[in-house]
Amino acid sequence: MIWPVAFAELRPIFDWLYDMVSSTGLPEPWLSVVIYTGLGAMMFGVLAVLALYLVWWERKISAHIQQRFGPMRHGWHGWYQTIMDAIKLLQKEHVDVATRDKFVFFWAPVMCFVAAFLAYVTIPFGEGLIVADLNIGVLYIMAVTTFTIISLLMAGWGSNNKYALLGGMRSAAQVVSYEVPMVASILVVVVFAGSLSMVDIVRAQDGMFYNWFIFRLPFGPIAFLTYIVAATAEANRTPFDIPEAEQELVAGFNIEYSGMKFAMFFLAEFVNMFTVSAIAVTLFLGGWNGVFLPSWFWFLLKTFAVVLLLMLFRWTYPRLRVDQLMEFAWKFLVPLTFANLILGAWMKYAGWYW
Amino acid sequence: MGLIKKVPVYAERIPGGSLVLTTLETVLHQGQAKSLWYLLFGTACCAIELMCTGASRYDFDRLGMIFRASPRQADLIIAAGTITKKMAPRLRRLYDQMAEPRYVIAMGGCTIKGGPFYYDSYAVEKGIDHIVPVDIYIPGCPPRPESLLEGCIHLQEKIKKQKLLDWQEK
Amino acid sequence: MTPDELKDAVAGKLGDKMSLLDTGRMVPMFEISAANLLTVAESLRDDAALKFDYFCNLGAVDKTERFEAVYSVASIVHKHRLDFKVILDHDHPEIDSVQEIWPAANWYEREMWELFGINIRNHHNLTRFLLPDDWDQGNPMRRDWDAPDFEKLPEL
Amino acid sequence: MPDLRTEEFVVNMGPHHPSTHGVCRLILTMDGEKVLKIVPVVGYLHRSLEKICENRTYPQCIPILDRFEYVTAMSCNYVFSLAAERLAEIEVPERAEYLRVIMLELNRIASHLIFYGVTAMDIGALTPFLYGLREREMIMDLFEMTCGQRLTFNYIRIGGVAKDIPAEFIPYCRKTVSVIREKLNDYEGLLNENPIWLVRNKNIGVLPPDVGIAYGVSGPSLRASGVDYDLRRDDPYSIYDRFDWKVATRSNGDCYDRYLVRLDEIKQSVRIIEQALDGLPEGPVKAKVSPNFKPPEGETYARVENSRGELGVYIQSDGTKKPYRVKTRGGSFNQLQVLPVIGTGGLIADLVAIFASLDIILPEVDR
Repeated sequence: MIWPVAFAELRPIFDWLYDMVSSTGLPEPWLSVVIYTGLGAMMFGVLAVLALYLVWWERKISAHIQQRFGPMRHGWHGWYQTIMDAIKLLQKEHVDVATRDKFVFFWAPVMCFVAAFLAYVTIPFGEGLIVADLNIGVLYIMAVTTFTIISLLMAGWGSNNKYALLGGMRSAAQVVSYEVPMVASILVVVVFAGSLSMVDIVRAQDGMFYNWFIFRLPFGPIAFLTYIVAATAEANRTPFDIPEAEQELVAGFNIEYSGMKFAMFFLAEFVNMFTVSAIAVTLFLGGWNGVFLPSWFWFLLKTFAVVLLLMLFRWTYPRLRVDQLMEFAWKFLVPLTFANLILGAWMKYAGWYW
Repeated sequence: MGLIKKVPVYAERIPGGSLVLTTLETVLHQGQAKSLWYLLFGTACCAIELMCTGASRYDFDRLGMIFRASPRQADLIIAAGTITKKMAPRLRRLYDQMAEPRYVIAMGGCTIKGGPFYYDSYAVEKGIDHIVPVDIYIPGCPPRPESLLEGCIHLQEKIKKQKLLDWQEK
Repeated sequence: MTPDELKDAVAGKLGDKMSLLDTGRMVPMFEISAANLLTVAESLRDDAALKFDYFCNLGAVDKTERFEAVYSVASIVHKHRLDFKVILDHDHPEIDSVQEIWPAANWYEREMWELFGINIRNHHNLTRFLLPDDWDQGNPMRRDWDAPDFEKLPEL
Repeated sequence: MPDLRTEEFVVNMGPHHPSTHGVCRLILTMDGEKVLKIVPVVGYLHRSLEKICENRTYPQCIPILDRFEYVTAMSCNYVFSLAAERLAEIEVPERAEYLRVIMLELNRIASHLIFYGVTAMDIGALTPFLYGLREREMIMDLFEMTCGQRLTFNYIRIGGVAKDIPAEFIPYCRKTVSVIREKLNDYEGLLNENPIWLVRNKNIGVLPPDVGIAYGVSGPSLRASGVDYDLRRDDPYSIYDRFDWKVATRSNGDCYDRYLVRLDEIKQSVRIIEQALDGLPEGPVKAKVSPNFKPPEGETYARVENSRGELGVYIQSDGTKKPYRVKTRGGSFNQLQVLPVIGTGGLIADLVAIFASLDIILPEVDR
């Protein structure tokens, strides 16, 4: 069997899994199916728990910013609070609105959930810890994360609720606009790394921290900041959380969703937040590169630092208005990122960098 | 109502099912009790105390309670403040929009029996318990945040004592 | 202007249409007949020395044999205030709308119409205001109003 | 795309909506995000306070009127007592006047702190809400130690106040005031220069002074438009003329100025409280008023400056122990009237900002 997956540190586990499954005498194509299903389930489990803990973390951080304690009663500092939330949401009734569009209403959260997890195929969690090192990794991530918009639009349309519709429309407009500066700021990195593969991009930043692209690119900090701003908008977080602006649209696109369907949107939001942070780390902050400690530890450390940054944004800034949001994207971010891209490309051509 | 209604039906049929049921009962009701998301619903004075309870000094979040603006995602209505005859159909509608399991706390004298507006008022609904089923009554005009927290803890205890089979009858 | 000066000024300008009531008060109170309301209100607002441009309050009182509509108006510039009342017939209460003169009066008049059943002439928008949409029990602020579930506070 | 055919649609905002501060319902006709028409529907909190007051004795009316404007219930206590005192011509003892001023100003600060938090929350910043309410809790402590209640006080009575303040009040009050003065810098630092806050509030919902006056807008919302009108100075009541303070005004009349005026008012209130604490005389706190208080026949309209504008009570007395008619007037009643005028044509997010900056609460409208 051919492994298109680069396992370095987890190799023993997979070997053991492979031995166990193959000892049942399963024929070859089925063997792969079983193995990949197991892999997917593992990934899913890890990410779901991760998202739950991000929710808990966000609640604690917001509480401490606001001089409160946040969840305290359920376990040490409420550590199993979000698990209880998940159990509750699992048993909630699923309300089907009579006027909904049945197909669209049903599949929107599923699609949102799946789209959020698809990106993890090409994110390198550590040296060799990547599911598939595609040679078009960056392109792939850009493509699958955009699925989220369709699902939000579906949710807004399918609910047959005006607030939901407004929320869906807003999110479509927002994500489409911010996709442009986001890609433009990523392209600078791609130009310098000379590859679309995530692993190659990380390899290009080998060594100490001054080799990270944020410091090495001619206008690295600008590219990083524009990426972070665009990523905040992509993940629908304050100050760009207009699709679910609580004070205007009550709950936005997910207003009609209850129980597990709502939980899917909720978890997908946090998974998306982790995704954009992971991409930021991979592209700008050197990915798994670091000293002494294992590579996955460095990766997670950096990613959580970026997540923390996004959370601090959320709990300090007010929300922008929808037209100001568009103006900011098209009149400020797009020219800036494209100028940055052109400058970067020219410098690469001229060789003015280290 | 999804899982919670179907589980006992199937679990009772298999041998040893009631044992599974008891464990499940504990887990499911712990989940319900420990994550009561309340609807952002306030009409009058009690709403200010509700806000204070959510704020730093009293902090609802300690109990795992956060607010949701959409009734679909909420588990609990804290009816904070006077419910007038004009508002009563809206309260009922919000209650109907919520997904089960759902609970109601009547906060303050007005929601219990009309409070100071019982006599001489032509517009106040005399108690909300003939509009929606109420689980916990919290007296006071308005009740202090501590008593609201106490009421919520009582509601949690009440939820934990429920039986899965109770849901079948509803 | 002090209350006394204000009394003189108003009586001097509009003395034929307004009659002074209740002299011991901090704020002068006048009485106007319903027919004169609009002209008096207009001159109260537009007169440079009076300039009552700010509408404070309008409330009706049911005196069982008649209605009183009590207006309070103030002047932002001269910082004085004036009250006046209009006496209305109890059987067919009707009054002109002053919302063209003071737009703020709009909702006060709607409220008066709904709770007291006083008809407002030339009002743009006399629709249900405070009471439920399906209210069919009359005008609850009238003194003789009663309903089956209306309980009075027992006398101690 | 001029020939693109679009359709208007109607959105029902409220009565249960996070940003309508209670139970206001706005029927919005919208073209996409743009608000074309606003029709406020009120009455969801109409509790017939005026009818209830007709069947209560004068002292019994005060706790009922507490619920009229519960965010600043002290003003409601005060304005009813003021009207009754004017009817019966009662002299209020000196110490009671000072205590009243302290309580009124503390309550004004508490109300403006709620405004600060709620407005920020409506714009989307969730943290200022918690900060505003944190300092408000200290004021609530003060009220609790004087009258035992946090929200509905029944403290200011006809002829004075219910009882004297406890001994620990004055040091704690001084501490509270200095904490608030200090924390105001934090508040301003968090929002005043915040670029998002500026673009969301500057030049949004401009209320021209003539429109404001015509619609009877009062209080900070009117002063933000440059109209220098404050009843504490211009229709004098109590002892405000003894203190050194000034009326806070701004000139643009947009949401940002309405926000700034309220922050300025907190500073002025702090000054008044400090001076009142310094000058607090000894003596009785209540004039002799019989429980069967019967004012002579007559009528009066008393008004005070509340945190939301002019708060007025009209009492007509027929010489018995029950008022014949009580009519209340709150500032929000007029500010909600002006909302369709200044809110139309903006986006729905602007409408939320305008609604928040006018500081409308519904019990004042519905009563």
